[in-house]
Amino acid sequence: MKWDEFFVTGDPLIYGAMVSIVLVSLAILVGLTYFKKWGYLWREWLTTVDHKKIGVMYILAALIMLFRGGVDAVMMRAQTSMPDMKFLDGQHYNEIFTTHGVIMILFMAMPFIFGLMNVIIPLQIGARDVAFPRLNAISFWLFFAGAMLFNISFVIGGSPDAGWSAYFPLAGIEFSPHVGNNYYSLALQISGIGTLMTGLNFIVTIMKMRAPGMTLMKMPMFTWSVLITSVIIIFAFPVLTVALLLMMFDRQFGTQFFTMQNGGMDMLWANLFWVWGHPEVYIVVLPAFGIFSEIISTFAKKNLYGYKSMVISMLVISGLSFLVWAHHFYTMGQGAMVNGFFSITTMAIAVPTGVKIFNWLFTLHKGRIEFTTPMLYSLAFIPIFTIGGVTGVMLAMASADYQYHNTMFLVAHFHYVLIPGTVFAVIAGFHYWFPKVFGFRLNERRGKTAFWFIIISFNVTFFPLFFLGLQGMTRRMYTYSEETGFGPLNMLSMVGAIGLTIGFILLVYNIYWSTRYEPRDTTGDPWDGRSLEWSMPSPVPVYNFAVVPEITKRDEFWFAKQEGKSLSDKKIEKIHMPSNSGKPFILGIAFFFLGFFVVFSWWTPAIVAGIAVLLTMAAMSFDRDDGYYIPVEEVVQSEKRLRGERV
Amino acid sequence: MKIDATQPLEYGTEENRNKIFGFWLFMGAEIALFATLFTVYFVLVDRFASGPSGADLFVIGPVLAETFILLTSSFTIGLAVHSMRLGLKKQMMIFMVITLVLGAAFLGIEIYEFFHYVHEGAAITTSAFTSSLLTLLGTHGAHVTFGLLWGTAILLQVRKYGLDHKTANKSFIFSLYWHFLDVVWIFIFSFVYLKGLM
Amino acid sequence: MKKRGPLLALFFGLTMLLSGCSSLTVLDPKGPAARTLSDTIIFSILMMVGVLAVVYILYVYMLVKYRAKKSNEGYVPPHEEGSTKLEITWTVIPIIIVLILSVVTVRTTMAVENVPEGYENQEPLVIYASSSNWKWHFSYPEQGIETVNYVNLPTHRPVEFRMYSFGPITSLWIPQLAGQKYAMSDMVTKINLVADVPGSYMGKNANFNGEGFAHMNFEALAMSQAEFDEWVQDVKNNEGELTEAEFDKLLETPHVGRMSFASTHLSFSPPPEEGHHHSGSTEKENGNQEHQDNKEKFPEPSSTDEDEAEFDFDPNVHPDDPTPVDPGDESTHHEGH
Amino acid sequence: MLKQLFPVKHVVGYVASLVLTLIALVVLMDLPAAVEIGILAVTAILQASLQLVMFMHIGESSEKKSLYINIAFAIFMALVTIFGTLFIFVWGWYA
Repeated sequence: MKWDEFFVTGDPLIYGAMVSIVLVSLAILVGLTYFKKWGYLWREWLTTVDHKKIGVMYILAALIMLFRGGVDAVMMRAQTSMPDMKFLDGQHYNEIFTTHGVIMILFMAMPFIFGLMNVIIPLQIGARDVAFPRLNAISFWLFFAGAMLFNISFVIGGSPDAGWSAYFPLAGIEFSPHVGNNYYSLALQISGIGTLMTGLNFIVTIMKMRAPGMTLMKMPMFTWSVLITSVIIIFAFPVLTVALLLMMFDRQFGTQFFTMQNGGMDMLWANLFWVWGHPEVYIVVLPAFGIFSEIISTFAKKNLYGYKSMVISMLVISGLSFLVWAHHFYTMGQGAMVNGFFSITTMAIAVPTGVKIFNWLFTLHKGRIEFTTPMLYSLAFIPIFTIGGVTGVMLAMASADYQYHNTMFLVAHFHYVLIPGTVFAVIAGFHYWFPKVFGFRLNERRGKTAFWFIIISFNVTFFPLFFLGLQGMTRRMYTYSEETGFGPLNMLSMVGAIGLTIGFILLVYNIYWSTRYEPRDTTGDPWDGRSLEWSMPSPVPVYNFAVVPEITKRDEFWFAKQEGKSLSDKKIEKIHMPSNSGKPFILGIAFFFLGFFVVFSWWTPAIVAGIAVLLTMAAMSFDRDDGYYIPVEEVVQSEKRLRGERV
Repeated sequence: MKIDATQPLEYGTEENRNKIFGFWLFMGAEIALFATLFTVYFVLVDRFASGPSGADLFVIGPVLAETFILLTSSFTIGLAVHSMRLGLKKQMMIFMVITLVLGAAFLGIEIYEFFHYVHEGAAITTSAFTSSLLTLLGTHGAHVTFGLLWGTAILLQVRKYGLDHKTANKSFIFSLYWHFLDVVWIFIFSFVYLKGLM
Repeated sequence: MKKRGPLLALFFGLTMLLSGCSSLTVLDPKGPAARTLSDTIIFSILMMVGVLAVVYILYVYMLVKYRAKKSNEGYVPPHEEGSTKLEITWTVIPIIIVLILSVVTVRTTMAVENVPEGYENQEPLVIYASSSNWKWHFSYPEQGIETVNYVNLPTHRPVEFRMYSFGPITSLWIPQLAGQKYAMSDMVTKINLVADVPGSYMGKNANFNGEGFAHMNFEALAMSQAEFDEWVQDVKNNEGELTEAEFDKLLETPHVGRMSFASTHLSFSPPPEEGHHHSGSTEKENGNQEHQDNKEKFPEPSSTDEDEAEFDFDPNVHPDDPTPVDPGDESTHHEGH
Repeated sequence: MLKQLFPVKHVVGYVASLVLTLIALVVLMDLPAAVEIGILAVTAILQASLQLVMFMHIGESSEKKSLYINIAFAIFMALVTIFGTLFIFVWGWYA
């Protein structure tokens, strides 16, 4: 392979990106050396097994990916803002809508949710950490390795360009001969393994590490949603693993799964992809439901309405999510019976979802609603998500889908589901739990400004797409002529996209501003919360709970506050903690190189990297580190210091 | 690290119980993984293009041998865990070694079989059918291979540290894994080979 | 919440647009199949606007009435577990809505899959629509002509498109006449439609298939039977025959303008087996090499032997298979070996 | 010692698994396809449950309820994927 094939050349935008990547990396390296932070970085972050720090790293990575995916999105909107626009060429446009989709779903939405899960779940259930802290670090570093592998594709070798669903035969070696789709199969594979491990870890954590007395039906709703999500993860992700494996075989070893000859079957890829892909939608949406439940009930000052039916509806959704995948290809030509069946199962999901919407509305009923920033996002979610939901029902009707399929109507629908359903949720959760992690709130006034920008711009960006779809504009078109009449609405959408960009910049600016100027929170409970995480000082000490509280009912902390009793007045004992370990990080690096070499089919280095992976795993197996104990005096000391005048 | 003496060693600590529980969940994921491979196989089984079909390819002899070897190894790993619970380190190690040797024998026959298939004109690139067949078998074989490496690592640890709550826990989890591979093989035996020969 | 106003306005605006807005192509049907779909869509929108209205009214009510304000300071919201009665209500009503929509879906899906009502007795005009890279080939076996990137249809006659692809999956879509369907390399899919208003309609590939995707449009021109016959005659008289070499070259070219030929490519490059995913399929790349072997089985279609031209496209029937494969009968192949 | 090392339960399980394997071999004779598939399904499921219960001791854990649910969900998922896909591509097809 020649060097000019190795690096992507010929596009000024990409040269700009390359220069900025090099500059930023240099700045980071120089900065770390200058401020002598290498040791700190290694000890406190790269080797950490603390769920809170891992959560923070997930969220940080997700924010960076949000901007990467966001830049893709703005470029797409810019290219289609006017007829016959010459900003990007077809190939470049194809690459960015592919990476936009993959990054936003797999490297933004999921890690953001995993970040919040990591930080909050052990705190909500009264646990010292997750069940397997080191596995948790492995999960993170595998996700990170996958994300980095995927992201270097646009400067080294070229990005995938066959859509985030990578339909064969287009994504096959014949029609996509360059390495882009190898990046797709390997980056997703590596981060997918990490995701699977996260799912396992959280099921065990939630099933086995709850505080005494906290039965399943006394768990906070976010914990419930994460439990159910994790169940979906462990049964859905293996399907992706297999699909990606077959994809890699087809592209790199000449197998005939999805090829056009020798019996290969292109739609089988689509089938496998969506067997995973539809549950995946619920993997990113269900935790969001959990987050909204927490926030709405906190700021309505009421317990969650219909707790039981909320849980049941999530269980029903998790089961149904495995029964609907064929609605992604109604137009394949299968029988009306197949389409009818999948239409009905798909529409059936609207029922439990509707139950949840009404339960949220009735949580507000007779409440005393405070419009804080996290609450604003949660309240904005209800009407906007309902539009996404009802258009989802419309799309679920197989016959009508013949007219919506692959059009901007579909694009509008899933943005109306995923942005309020996931993005608003993670932003709301981010604002809501930020003080728990960092000890101060994000500024409310600036947060609300960003909120209004985001909410209004979101609708301006995506509502026109419903009409564009009905006008016959298909998705993934990099250009269109003036006669089509698609111009004005696309322009409007571009205006919205600019507004969204400003909104997100304001959001990040608010983080910076609040870090510098926002007063510190000394109570540990700035929102007058209901669940256990608010019973601890902020930031939470490394061992979480000095004494694990006893639980007798839902919202135990809320009632304890009202009765004026403390949840932590038992005797403090020494606390067992897991030791930090550099091996997960090393494993991540080994996987990164393994993936990278396989992408380019450089087999000798790939085998070396593969052996490195196995050796790191063996080293972990032989590791007999049992962790360490924090002595009682140290716990007492730090509790006194953290709780300040409260104790 | 609280050790609960009323339980077998491998269940002795909370961490151990979590690990066993977690591994069961992992096997749930593995069921989904193999189910997907079976799906692919069932969909593509008749798409053998100009290559051989299952009926042309399969020979019952080696397959039966593989089946009996794997069933026996599943039996011996069970006995290993049984000895472990009795605290018989040496016997446990012997059973484990037998298991690994049987595993290696299974793998040997499978590799021989693959050569035979390629010889018959059924390489992995021949047709959708051969791709799906060899990927399904290969994934199972890769699991067995990984099991051999893993089992050896555990055996070394048992020899070095004796049977404590850590090594016992690992050995027990390994036994679950090995039984699981046997279960998968039973389905391959029934729905790939026997169905193909029907 | 200030934004619900504009949103509602947009939605009511939408419902008003439905009655007679011509810029929304999908809702401006020119044939019975598209009309069925348009009616289905409008019905579902009305139903969904009803659902939205209920949610929005409740939402506004809750936000206005129960917001924290000076006057209700010190008010402690009650503890409410939920209400079985209410929860059953908002489970049962959605179930009923879903049931209604399910019935509509199944019926309309059946309707648009089949020949439109009232046209069942007419002999359908068969048009093979195949895609290659970024163009569409339309072959008229009955007439023995072929076009590229445009398709002419007679009005008031059922048309049966049979689609397949010489490459990645594409999707044939003429929104004003019928819904879309995929064209794939290893099988033939069908769209049944009728145009009952003469006119020029946008047709396109709706499924992303690579770099030139955005340009993969064609014109569907519906005209009276007389005009159609005249056009066919015109093509036959004035255009050259499509040779195999020329066709192969055409397949290689990424984009071309409109073209017409006085013969079809079906004779030397027949479509993949009709029906679906046949066992032991042996398609070669682009279907070319293998299809050549079948040449003898495919008589050159001509306008005189219509019936033969229509029913003979089943090239990959196994020599040892006594009956042509019924696609619905595929399961036998799974158990029969 | 032998008795101690080879508990009855394990030996019975092993013999049963061998017998089930031999029973499955009857499908090599000429029986109706449906019967053969039935035999394969029954013997395979019996064998799997045998391993699960007799060798893997699924019932001994304090979490057995969760484990049963887990396995049940996995089987549900497996059946849905397999039969759903066959339904889409084979049984439910018309062109």
